[in-house]
Amino acid sequence: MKVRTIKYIFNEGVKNVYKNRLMSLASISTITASLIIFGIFYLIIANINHNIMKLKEQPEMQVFCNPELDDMGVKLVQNALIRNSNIAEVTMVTKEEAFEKIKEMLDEDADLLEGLDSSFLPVSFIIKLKDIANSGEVVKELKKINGVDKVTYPQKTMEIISKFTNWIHVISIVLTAILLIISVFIISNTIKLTVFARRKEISIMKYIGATNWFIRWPFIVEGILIGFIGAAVSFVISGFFYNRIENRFTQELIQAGTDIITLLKFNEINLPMLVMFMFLGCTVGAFGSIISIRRYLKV
Amino acid sequence: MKVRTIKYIFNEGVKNVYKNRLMSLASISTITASLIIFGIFYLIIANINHNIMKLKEQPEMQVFCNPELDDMGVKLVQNALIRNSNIAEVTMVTKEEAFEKIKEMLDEDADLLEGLDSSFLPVSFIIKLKDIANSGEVVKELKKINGVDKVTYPQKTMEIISKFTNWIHVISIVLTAILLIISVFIISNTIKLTVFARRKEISIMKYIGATNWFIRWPFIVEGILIGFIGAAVSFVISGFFYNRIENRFTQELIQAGTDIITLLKFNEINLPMLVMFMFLGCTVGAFGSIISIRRYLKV
Amino acid sequence: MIEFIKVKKVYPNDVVALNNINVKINKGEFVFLVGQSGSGKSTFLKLILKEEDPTEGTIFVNGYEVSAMKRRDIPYLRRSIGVVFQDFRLLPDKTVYENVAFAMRITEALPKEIRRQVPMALGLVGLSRKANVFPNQLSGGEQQRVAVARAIVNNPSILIADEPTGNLDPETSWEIMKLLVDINNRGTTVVVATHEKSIVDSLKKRVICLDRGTIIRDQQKGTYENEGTHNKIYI
Amino acid sequence: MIEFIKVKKVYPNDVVALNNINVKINKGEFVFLVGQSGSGKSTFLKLILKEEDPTEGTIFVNGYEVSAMKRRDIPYLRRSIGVVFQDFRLLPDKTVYENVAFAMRITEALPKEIRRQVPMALGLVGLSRKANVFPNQLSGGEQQRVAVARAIVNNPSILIADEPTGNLDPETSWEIMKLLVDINNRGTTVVVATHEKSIVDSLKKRVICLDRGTIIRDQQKGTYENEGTHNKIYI
Ligand SMILES: Nc1ncnc2c1ncn2[C@@H]1O[C@H](COP(=O)(O)OP(=O)(O)OP(=O)(O)O)[C@@H](O)[C@H]1O
Ligand SMILES: Nc1ncnc2c1ncn2[C@@H]1O[C@H](COP(=O)(O)OP(=O)(O)OP(=O)(O)O)[C@@H](O)[C@H]1O
Ligand SMILES: [Mg+2]
Ligand SMILES: [Mg+2]
Repeated sequence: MKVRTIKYIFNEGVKNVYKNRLMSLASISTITASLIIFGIFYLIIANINHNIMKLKEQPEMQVFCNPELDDMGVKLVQNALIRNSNIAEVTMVTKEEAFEKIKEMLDEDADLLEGLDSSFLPVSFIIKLKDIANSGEVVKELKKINGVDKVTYPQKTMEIISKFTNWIHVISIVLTAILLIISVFIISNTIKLTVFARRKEISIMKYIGATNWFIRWPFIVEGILIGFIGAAVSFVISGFFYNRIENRFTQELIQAGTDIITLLKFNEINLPMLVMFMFLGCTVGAFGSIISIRRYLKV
Repeated sequence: MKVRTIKYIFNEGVKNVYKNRLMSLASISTITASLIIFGIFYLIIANINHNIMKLKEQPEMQVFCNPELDDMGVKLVQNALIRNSNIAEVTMVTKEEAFEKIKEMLDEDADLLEGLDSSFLPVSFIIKLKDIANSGEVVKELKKINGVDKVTYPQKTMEIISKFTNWIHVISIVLTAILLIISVFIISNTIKLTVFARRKEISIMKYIGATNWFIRWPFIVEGILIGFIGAAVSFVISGFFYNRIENRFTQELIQAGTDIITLLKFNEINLPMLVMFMFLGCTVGAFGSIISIRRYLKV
Repeated sequence: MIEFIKVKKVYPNDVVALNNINVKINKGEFVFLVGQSGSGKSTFLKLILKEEDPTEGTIFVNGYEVSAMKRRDIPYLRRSIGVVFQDFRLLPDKTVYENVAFAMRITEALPKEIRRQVPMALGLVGLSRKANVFPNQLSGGEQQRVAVARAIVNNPSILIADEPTGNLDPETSWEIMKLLVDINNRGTTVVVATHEKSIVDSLKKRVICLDRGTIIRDQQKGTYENEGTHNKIYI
Repeated sequence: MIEFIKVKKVYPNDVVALNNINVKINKGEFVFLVGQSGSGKSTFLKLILKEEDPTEGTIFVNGYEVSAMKRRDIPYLRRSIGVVFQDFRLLPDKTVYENVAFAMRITEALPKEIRRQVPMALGLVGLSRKANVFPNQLSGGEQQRVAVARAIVNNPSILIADEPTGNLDPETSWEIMKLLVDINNRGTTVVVATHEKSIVDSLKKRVICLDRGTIIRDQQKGTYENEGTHNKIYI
């Protein structure tokens, strides 16, 4: 193919978007709409996953040292914990702190403890795991450490959270896949209809002696351009609204004084989103054109 | 309009779906696809709301009676609680149960309690609210009851959950609205393209002397039929897959031995969904046709 | 009755298709509209149908003031006029029978009437055997004849034919023209834009000749070309 | 060179459009294809272009065995043939200039060539002034002439014209026919399906007459209708 033909084809594709602007507008806006849906899903799922990751770090294990263990021994246990690769965070609870806690628990009946001091209580460590999925294992390991008396942990809760996050993972992957397929489907359907509306022109070109590729290329350029515009528009719209929502929501959360839930910033996730949008818009635009044209080229 | 014309118009509309089957298929499947997306959202949101409702019932208040209150007094307090319209559930904690609890809390140090019996502890009631939003109020009311010593409740948690559920509510309404708008948009875009592909026929009819309504009606019938089929197909597909997923998920949850999360059965939510699908499919089909045709009737 | 008073038609791209057209075609007349390619014949006919609106001037058709009528009334104007369009304008999704029947359906004609009239009209143009095929399965001339059948099926009070024999052999052309004359004899006003010199010359009907948008000749019992005399008759 | 050997064409709905056609058209010949409406002229031309495939028989065009050629080669066959389609087949989104230029663009012609050839072709059919308008802004005859311009612009080795003057006045028709004769004189094989009796009669070229799908006459220096002699010449 000669350079002048490539130029011509490129020009044609771009011009056609304008010439058939009614259809182009319909396609672009359909692509935009389906990518926005996809984007909404994607953003929700990204945030859910983000918060799930945090949730996974929440439940704590408590490692109790032998009450008779001396400071040296405690230090050794602490070091062992810190070195453990499954553990994200280690916080020490001294004998005194433990005593205060019990006092608090007894509330008005704290006078029961009168005359006692903290020495009968053990030093303990509150531990956050990196991934609660292997909590069972970790417990076994920790119990083997010299000077460790017992390990308490909310087994049930951990199992549930673990299961739960797995499920959310699976669901989010499945949903993303479904949404992807449906978006591709809607976009290619739209392209199919726009090609259909021009089936006669395609056959005329064929009757005059144009090769299939000579006819196809401008449509492909057009498809990519339409897909590109649709992707860009939906990216901008999604980003704009996500930012506003994220701001508002974060503010509310700060007011409520909680950090259980936090939202991702748009710029933490916009790259993969942009890539996906562009991929969906342009690829489906291009291949949708190629496939839709096929049947009308057989003349 | 004469009966024979109505018959003719109806026939035309139905026949056209078949005659333009390539386009009809594209429209139907686009409608199906967008309604499925809408359905996915709707089902997810319905389930989240359902679980949120359950979550709202979770946090408990504890109402402590005066330790010296006699059985009669306790009974009166209990009655007052049960009669309170904001309260969903009342569970009594006897002195003995409270004593056991404290023992458990002290764990290995329970020997501290030796020589004591439960009489120094108060009878208390664990209370679940119908709506945690008005927990503040309820606390005030409860404190006024004769014989009530104090009321404890996780104020912070309740406020957060309340805020949180409100947010989820707002988000789900906004999302549903957005999805609705986008679905309507995609569907009407598709209808627009199919009408566009037949613009020449519309103008021919007009040149021969057909009135606008004579031309419009078959398109409207066609639009409704296509919308109806799309709605029906998407309803069946959504229902089928939802049932499967719901079964599987429920099983998992049972295995995990938790009832924190439960899924709605499809038949608990299928009616509003069907209504919405049909409304979206048929109405948008019909009005999409009317609006898209307009510009081609001006000849 | 068709009347053009000081009609001018300028297309959006500044092409003056008709200029200062004053002409009156009485009920029951048979008129040939002749002139070179691009002289404005089709535009003249489009104005009658309100397919285009005049830039200036007034047009009366069947008592309607076409240039000022309500959009709502256009379909009723068009129904009273049978038209053979230069580009046929058949509905591609309908069979030949249904294409012709469609002109009656829009008037909410009785099914009995339709079943009587449509086969008759197809018979008149010699297409009875093609009733159930689609336009794209017809030859050029056959499509043109379907257009003729559709134009006459409603017994319109005015019949407009734009080049109705352009795709027909002389013999079939003659038959179609005779058909138009027959219809005219039964009282229908007929206006035919045509290039068929031999037919125009032998039928000796009124001839209006357009040249670059103006009427250069309007002759009773006229011929295709101006006769030797060079006596151009202007109205 | 075009050759039909025992060609039969039956359309899917069992219409026999052509039957037992044996004919050879040599390089440089000028052939009129005549016959009643629906006699199979367009079908004959469509077979040459491989727009339709024959049901039986073999067709050779420019050395290709059309009936057995690869799909891939069809565009190259079609480029070597200039065609005026009965229904024009202009691209509605392109201007007159671009419609004509398109036939050259597909051959990846030099821009210089295009800028030279296209205006020339448009000049030959008398449409230089309409170069920048769109087909729907043209009169019927103007559209037809654009189709002619597009057919000749590539200097094809074969020129096929299906009713190229159906929408033209006699004068313009003559000019177009003369143009085709000119092109033929420069070596191009020309096949014209037409109903223009007067033109066929005066040009005295080879005439092939079809009747209901069979060749009933193939005459050198023939006329539109069989002459008084009734000596039908079959090949
Ligand atoms: N829609 C349009 N927009 C712009 N110009 C137009 C349009 N339709 C026709 N014209 C121009 O107006 C002039 C008259 O066109 P018209 O179709 O009336 O000619 P005509 O006499 O019917 O010719 P023919 O015999 O070739 O059909 C021509 O020059 C044509 O190019
Ligand atoms: N695609 C098709 N499907 C079925 N029948 C067809 C098709 N095309 C043409 N025919 C039929 O085949 C016959 C020959 O058609 P063709 O177009 O070759 O005639 P023609 O000689 O060109 O006529 P005209 O002068 O009217 O253009 C006609 O009876 C026509 O109805
Ligand atoms: Mg015209
Ligand atoms: Mg033909």
